[in-house]
Amino acid sequence: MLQEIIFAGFGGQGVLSMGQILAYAAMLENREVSWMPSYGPEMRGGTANCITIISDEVISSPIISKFDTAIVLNQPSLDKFEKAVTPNGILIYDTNNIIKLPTRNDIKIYPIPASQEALNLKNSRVMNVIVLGALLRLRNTVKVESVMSALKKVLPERYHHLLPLNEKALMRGMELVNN
Amino acid sequence: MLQEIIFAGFGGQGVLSMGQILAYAAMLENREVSWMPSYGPEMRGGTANCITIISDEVISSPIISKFDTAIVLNQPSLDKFEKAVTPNGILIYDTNNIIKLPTRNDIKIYPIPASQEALNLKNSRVMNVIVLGALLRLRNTVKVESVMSALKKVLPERYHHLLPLNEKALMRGMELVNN
Amino acid sequence: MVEEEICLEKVYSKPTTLLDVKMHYCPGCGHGVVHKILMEVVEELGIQESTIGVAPVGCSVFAYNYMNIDMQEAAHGRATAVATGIKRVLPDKYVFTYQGDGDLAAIGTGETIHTANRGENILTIFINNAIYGMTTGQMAPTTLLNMVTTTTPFGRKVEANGYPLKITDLIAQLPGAYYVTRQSVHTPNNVRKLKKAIALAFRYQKEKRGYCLIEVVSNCPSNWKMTPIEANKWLEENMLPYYPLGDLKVPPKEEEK
Amino acid sequence: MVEEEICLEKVYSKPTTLLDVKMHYCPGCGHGVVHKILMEVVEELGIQESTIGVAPVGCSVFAYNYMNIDMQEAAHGRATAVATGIKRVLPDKYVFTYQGDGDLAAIGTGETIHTANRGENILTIFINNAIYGMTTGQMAPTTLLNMVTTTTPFGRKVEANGYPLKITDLIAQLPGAYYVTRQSVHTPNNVRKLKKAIALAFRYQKEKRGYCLIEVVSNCPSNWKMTPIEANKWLEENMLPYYPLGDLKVPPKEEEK
Amino acid sequence: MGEIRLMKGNEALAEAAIRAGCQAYFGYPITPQSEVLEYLSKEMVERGGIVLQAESEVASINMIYGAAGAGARVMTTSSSPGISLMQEGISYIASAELPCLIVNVQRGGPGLGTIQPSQADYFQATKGGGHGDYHLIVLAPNSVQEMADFVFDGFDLADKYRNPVMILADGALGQMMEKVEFKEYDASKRTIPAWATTGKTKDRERNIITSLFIEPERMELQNKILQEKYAKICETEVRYESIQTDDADYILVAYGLSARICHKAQQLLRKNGVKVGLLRPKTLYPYPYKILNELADKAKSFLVVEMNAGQMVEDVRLAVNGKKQVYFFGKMGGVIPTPEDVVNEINKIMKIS
Amino acid sequence: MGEIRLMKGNEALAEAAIRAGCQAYFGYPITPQSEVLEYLSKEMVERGGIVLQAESEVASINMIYGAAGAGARVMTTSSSPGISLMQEGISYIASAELPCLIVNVQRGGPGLGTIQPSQADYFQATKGGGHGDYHLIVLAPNSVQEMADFVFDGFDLADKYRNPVMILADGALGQMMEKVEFKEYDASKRTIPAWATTGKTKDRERNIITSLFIEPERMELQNKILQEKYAKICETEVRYESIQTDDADYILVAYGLSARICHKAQQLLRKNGVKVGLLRPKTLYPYPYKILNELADKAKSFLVVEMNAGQMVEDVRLAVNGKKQVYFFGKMGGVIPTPEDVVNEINKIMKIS
Amino acid sequence: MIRGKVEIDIEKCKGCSLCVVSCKQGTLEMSKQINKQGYQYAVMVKDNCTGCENCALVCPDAVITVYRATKKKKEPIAQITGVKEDITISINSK
Amino acid sequence: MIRGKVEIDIEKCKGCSLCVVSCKQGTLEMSKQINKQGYQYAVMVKDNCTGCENCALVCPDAVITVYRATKKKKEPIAQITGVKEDITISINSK
Ligand SMILES: Cc1ncc(C[n+]2csc(CCOP(=O)(O)OP(=O)(O)O)c2C)c(N)n1
Ligand SMILES: Cc1ncc(C[n+]2csc(CCOP(=O)(O)OP(=O)(O)O)c2C)c(N)n1
Ligand code: SF4
Ligand code: SF4
Ligand code: SF4
Ligand code: SF4
Ligand code: SF4
Ligand code: SF4
Ligand SMILES: [Mg+2]
Ligand SMILES: [Mg+2]
Repeated sequence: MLQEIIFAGFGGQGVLSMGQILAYAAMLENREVSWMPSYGPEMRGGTANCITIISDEVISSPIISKFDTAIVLNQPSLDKFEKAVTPNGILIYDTNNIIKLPTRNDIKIYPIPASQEALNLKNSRVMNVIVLGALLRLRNTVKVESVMSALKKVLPERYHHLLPLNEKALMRGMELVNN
Repeated sequence: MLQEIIFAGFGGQGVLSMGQILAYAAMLENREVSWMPSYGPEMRGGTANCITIISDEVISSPIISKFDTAIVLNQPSLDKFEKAVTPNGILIYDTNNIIKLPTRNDIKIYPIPASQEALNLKNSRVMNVIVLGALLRLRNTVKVESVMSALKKVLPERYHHLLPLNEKALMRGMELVNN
Repeated sequence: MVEEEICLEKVYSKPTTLLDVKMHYCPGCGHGVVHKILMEVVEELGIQESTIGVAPVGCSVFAYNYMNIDMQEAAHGRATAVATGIKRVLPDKYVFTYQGDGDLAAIGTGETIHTANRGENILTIFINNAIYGMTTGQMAPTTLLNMVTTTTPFGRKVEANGYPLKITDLIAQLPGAYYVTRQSVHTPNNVRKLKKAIALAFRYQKEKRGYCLIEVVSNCPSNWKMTPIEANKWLEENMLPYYPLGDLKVPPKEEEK
Repeated sequence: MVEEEICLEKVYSKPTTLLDVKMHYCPGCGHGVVHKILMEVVEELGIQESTIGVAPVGCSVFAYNYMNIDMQEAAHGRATAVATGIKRVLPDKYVFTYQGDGDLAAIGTGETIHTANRGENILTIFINNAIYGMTTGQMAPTTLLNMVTTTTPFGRKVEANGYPLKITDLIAQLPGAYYVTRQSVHTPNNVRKLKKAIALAFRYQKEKRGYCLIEVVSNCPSNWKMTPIEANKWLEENMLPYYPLGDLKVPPKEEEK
Repeated sequence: MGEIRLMKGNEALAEAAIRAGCQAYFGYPITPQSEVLEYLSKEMVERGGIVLQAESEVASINMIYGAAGAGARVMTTSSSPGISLMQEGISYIASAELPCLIVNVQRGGPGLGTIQPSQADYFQATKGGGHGDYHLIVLAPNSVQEMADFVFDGFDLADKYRNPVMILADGALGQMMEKVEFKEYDASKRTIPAWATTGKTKDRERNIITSLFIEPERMELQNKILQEKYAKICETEVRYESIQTDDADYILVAYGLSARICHKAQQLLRKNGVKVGLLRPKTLYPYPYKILNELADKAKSFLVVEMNAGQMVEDVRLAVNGKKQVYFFGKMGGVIPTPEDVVNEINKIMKIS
Repeated sequence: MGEIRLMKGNEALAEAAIRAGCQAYFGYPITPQSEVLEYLSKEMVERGGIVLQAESEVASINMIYGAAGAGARVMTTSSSPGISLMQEGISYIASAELPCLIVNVQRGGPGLGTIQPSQADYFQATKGGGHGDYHLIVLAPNSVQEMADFVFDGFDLADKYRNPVMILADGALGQMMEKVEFKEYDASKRTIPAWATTGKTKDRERNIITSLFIEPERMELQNKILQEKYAKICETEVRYESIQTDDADYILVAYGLSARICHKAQQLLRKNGVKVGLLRPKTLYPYPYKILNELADKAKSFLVVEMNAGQMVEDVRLAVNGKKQVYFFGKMGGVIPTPEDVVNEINKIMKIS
Repeated sequence: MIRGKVEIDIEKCKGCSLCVVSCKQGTLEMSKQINKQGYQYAVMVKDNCTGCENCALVCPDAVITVYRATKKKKEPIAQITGVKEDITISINSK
Repeated sequence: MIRGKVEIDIEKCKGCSLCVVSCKQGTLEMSKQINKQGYQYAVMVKDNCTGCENCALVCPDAVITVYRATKKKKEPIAQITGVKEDITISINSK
């Protein structure tokens, strides 16, 4: 099993931690994992991204330019990474503020109203977790329990009261691509 | 023809310029020449030396550790360079303030009272030129005229009135080893 | 026969010396304001053809993407050495450096002091945001006491890191420095004052008066982890008491014409 | 039963902390005097076992051949960085640097300023002889105006080389600097004063007060091309007016016990 | 062994330094390694270590000189331009024989370049970027795990040989997160070296740390001492990983991140029946010349893969010494070659030979 | 050609720089090259040039960057430790492609070392002491005459390729006096390069001097541009002197002062009927690999002589590529080998082979 | 009567709000919309702008252009007086 | 009466003369002789030395040792008073 996933969006949307939690969860499942953030000044002005690779074998390069899965949370990231998805790969995007829709038809595209759903859950910060839920459902990357354990590990103690909310968000994300 | 000469003494005794004038004179005679001063902080505290090499062929290293001729103007230099003279080489030294005399008998040794003679000439600064004269006589290194031309070139215009005195000193040096 | 008519006249717009491209600075960052003002002065003095800028690494390393003048990018801390090289061979051009606090007051301290001491005829614009912006938020020499940065997670402490360095005050002591002033861009009026200061410094450069240094107390919303509005407020309340605005060295009266 | 007897008591001799070897300094060079006085203080305070010296390149780079204490030789200009490294890991030892003007005020300017600004608990002895002695006579940052050196054959000129740099005055401005004074060794009384200053600085170091700097206005007969006596006279007449002797920064009264 | 953690390479390296008993760290921020200073500013300070953000890389390396000379276990880290600034200091440290750990998390050059990963400082690290004849022991990790492991090894080697050790990593290794497990290490067993300047007690002569030997003969002697030490290091400390080289027709040679890419390429090629081996130097100095020379007897040819214009390839050629062809494939300026690139190259080579 | 003069190498170099139209010099004193700065402080200033004693070598090299970027013909000089401090700046200059002349009058290292002559900065000069993939054009004079001649060549090559050029000399060449004759050179023919930052006039886009290429693809492109240039330099600019190599059984390879010593040894050996050739590279980068490789077809073996622990010998081995044995003889730390030493080595080699 | 107005290049606006707080008139506000860069942008919400330039001066992205109303005397472009002879005057106004 | 004297390590003296000019008494002069290093060295030419240390303080080569006359009361090393019984007291003086 090998999954090569890019997460991209504005800084502050939680793209880096999304990738990191996924990597952590996969590690808990004894997989080989690597997580590679974009770094340096190009972060500035808003866009951030990270690559999470999960594999049963040793991972070669943590920096790759084609992905089987792209998760994009804003227009510039959609513009940039739609073309980086390998044929038959999948593209998940948050529908909020997306004007120019993706056009490829050799990949599977999942628009999900994650921002909207996050507002429904009364916490806009769980938007990324909702998207993560969608990913889990679509790719079976890791088990939900692993993600929850990862969250427990990664979140500082003082945020542990948010764990139930995060679980809800994860579930909501899974439902969104169920239909 | 190859002559490898070391000049050594206290700073201020004119050892560097002695070697330089000789090199210049040899250059005027179309020889290959090299002149290499000791340099750096070990100059400090008094001793200075330079190596002049004169040859009909291309000169390899300007820094050598054995010399066919050593010209030493003080005790520390005598102590240091007596042993650096090649067998059958010559050692010329100024007798002033020399307490520990040279001992080797496989080389020719010429003590000359140059400091004393300089006083006689009423200019202690020509001491080095007197020694140079001795060298010329003993080794036929270059012609006296060449040395005089060299002096003319090297000495700044304002010192040219000293040229006759220098010539006298040169002659005196030659006489000193005549007997 | 004389009537009155109302007509909207353009009174302020982006200077033509600033290229019409998006700048990479974070929202609300003082770098953008200073860029603009500097280029306004260059435009108004009509010296675009004879001005050469030097921007070392720091957030403003890309200044050459925005300022429509000849520019050199310099190694970290070496802007004034580079500028010295330029100015010495082109003494009739206007040369300025545009440096951050890390650049000018940490790694570049030696170059800064010696350039000022030589009285090089250049202008330095010194953006003091009390942080390493480019490298995302480490302590700068100008970081205030108790200020939290990524390398002072418990706040800057005197015992470990010493005092915030008022390098501009040191420079003002040097006889080679001719005009030294501290400005800011957090309010419109301060922006106006900065503009005057820059114009003055270029005039002095023309008159070959020596080294001019304009410190701009600025912000770094991203690494201070504040909104731009909060950042400017914090600047006013915390930076300005330690780095008070105003002239530190002005020319003796008789030299002024 | 009580009689009087005259007896010759040894009142002054080379300190045991100074090794009994010939020093390589030129005749009359101030370096020798300062070495001796420094080692006298170390002997008298009984701190030979806990003193570590740092001498960078310069004529005094061979200080470790003379001072009978643990020493590190430092790269040109980096003495205070090296001393910082030592002091941070051995905070209870006495650490001093012994630096020339080229070292401290040219290539080492950044290290000097930042060490002082951090208030490192070390002592710097700064030998200002207005020249690069070791490399045989080039201009130093402290070379006086119009002074002829091998690199200023027409005399130092402001236009080309700027002003003689009073770095000690700059250091005195920094809050991290605790005790800053300018001394000399050209007369016996000045030697006595220097000795007191050094003893004081070591006391402050023990009390962890911060950075102490003692500038010693000194000579370089060889490169000034003077006899030692002429050199000391020239020093008095030319150096001291520009670098006046005395304390530049003393502790606030209440801290003194 | 303890808990498995998910960490950035820079952080794993920093954590390992603390566990290895690093007493003092001096450094200056630069992407992509600032996390080391940042991590230590919190963690090491809390655990009683000394961390100082210096005013420059030049100051850092000279603080290292002082602290190492005073007997402490010390480290500095930087990235390419910063390491260039340290070259004088490194030469001094090597000459004065001070043990310490210097980490270069390389980025793309030359000049200010880019902050993306690179391996273009190989020559600087292995042949001596500073002046004079000296060598660092150079370790090349290829994973976050090795970013941690090599810190322990590095400190020990530094002490063993009184020699500076460099860890030559790259931006990707520094920034990426992977699993890491810290080995048990008893840092308390290290003692202060007898030569350190800790204050001249009555029972010993004064200690002097210097790299100045003004008489050429003494300097020559110092150089001979150094060269003998280097010879011993070359004899004793060569480390490499050899993967399926026994039956290999083609040998890939790569270190660090490139080696991971080559490993992947090797797997792809092996699937297609191409017999490819991988020789991964873990020490770049001393270099595994001997094994490469031996491999040259059996293999058909070599392909060296680097993230630069061709640097280590010279050492491979020196090792192979004309026995077989040595090919090179590289990407420059922060660009990372892909396993597919490498497969293509091998395919090309197969066509030629 | 003019008058023959007796000059120190450092002074001849300085005089040549003035005659070559050097407009600005920035430097810092260090033995054994301070005479350059001292000579220029008088002579060049009197003849209207710009001479500035910088506050450090780091400042010098960055002033060079600025002045070269502004289109001037510029030079700096230093010796080993000072050159180490310039490594960051040199990498920047190479990356930004600024023509300039950098002179290293080497002394014995590593560290503060000694001030006596040495050749131990060969790797630093030729492989890149700074970070990233770059090359200087490296010229190696072996006489005071060449100390002068190579200045003219150096400036011209720098302009031709928009590349920094290094003259790699040593303390002996700098300090010794020999005959020198300055060639006629029309310095006025040089024009200010179009890319220089001299002020953006209306008729052109703004000029930018930079070594920053933040996107790896752009940085890769910059590296490709550089590598293509280097390839061209290697093709076009290799210079060497070949003495009696045609019939030689043994080839001595040496540059600079060592080459003079080898020349003397060659004469001694030839007198004894030993057929010895001498190959003296005048350019160390680009290196004369090709001729050495060709010589390896005929000669029995090679002896490389250097004033270091063995650096250029690697390039000779790369050139010879295993065809023949390559031996090394060196002296370190400021000690100079003698012709007799070299004769002995050849005698030893003759016994083995 | 309009005394001034501003034009904002909303696509280049980074939504920092500094213009809003610098305007003493309260002329500006941040839009609810975001631009292509993802930022809310500044807009004129009142027409009481005095053309004081404050907002433009502090705008880091130099996206504000300011216009100020000037009262110009509307004068004839030329006045011809004292025509004594029979001449032809042609006036070209641009 | 001698008030002080100096001892000079003439082989290490570098002949700088600084001691000579620092001595207010005129006690010192430079010899005509030179030492092995080649320097004329300082010598005491009068016995009016006060032991003021001036010369030694300024000597860069630390070759001067200074002695000063001290008037010591010549006292018996011990005084025994009030001996009442027949005891033996042994005094060891070093
Ligand atoms: C030699 C070197 N060291 C470190 C760096 C990394 N670096 C780049 S910019 C910078 C400091 C930025 O801070 P500042 O100068 O204050 O500018 P700002 O970004 O805050 O405007 C540093 C440390 C570098 N590029 N080169
Ligand atoms: C990096 C470097 N640059 C230059 C030198 C050469 N150098 C040695 S000492 C010195 C300056 C000496 O002057 P100063 O510090 O004033 O000491 P002094 O000899 O006058 O006591 C210089 C430039 C060096 N050793 N290292
Ligand atoms: S990081 Fe700070 S200084 Fe840099 S652009 Fe952003 S706000 Fe401005
Ligand atoms: S050169 Fe000058 S500073 Fe150095 S020892 Fe001689 S007199 Fe003293
Ligand atoms: S110009 Fe003045 S009044 Fe008009 S919007 Fe801007 S700040 Fe407000
Ligand atoms: S100041 Fe400029 S960038 Fe900021 S919100 Fe206003 S218009 Fe936008
Ligand atoms: S101790 Fe005083 S009186 Fe005696 S010789 Fe020295 S200076 Fe003169
Ligand atoms: S001061 Fe010392 S060195 Fe100088 S002359 Fe007197 S005794 Fe000799
Ligand atoms: Mg800053
Ligand atoms: Mg000095």
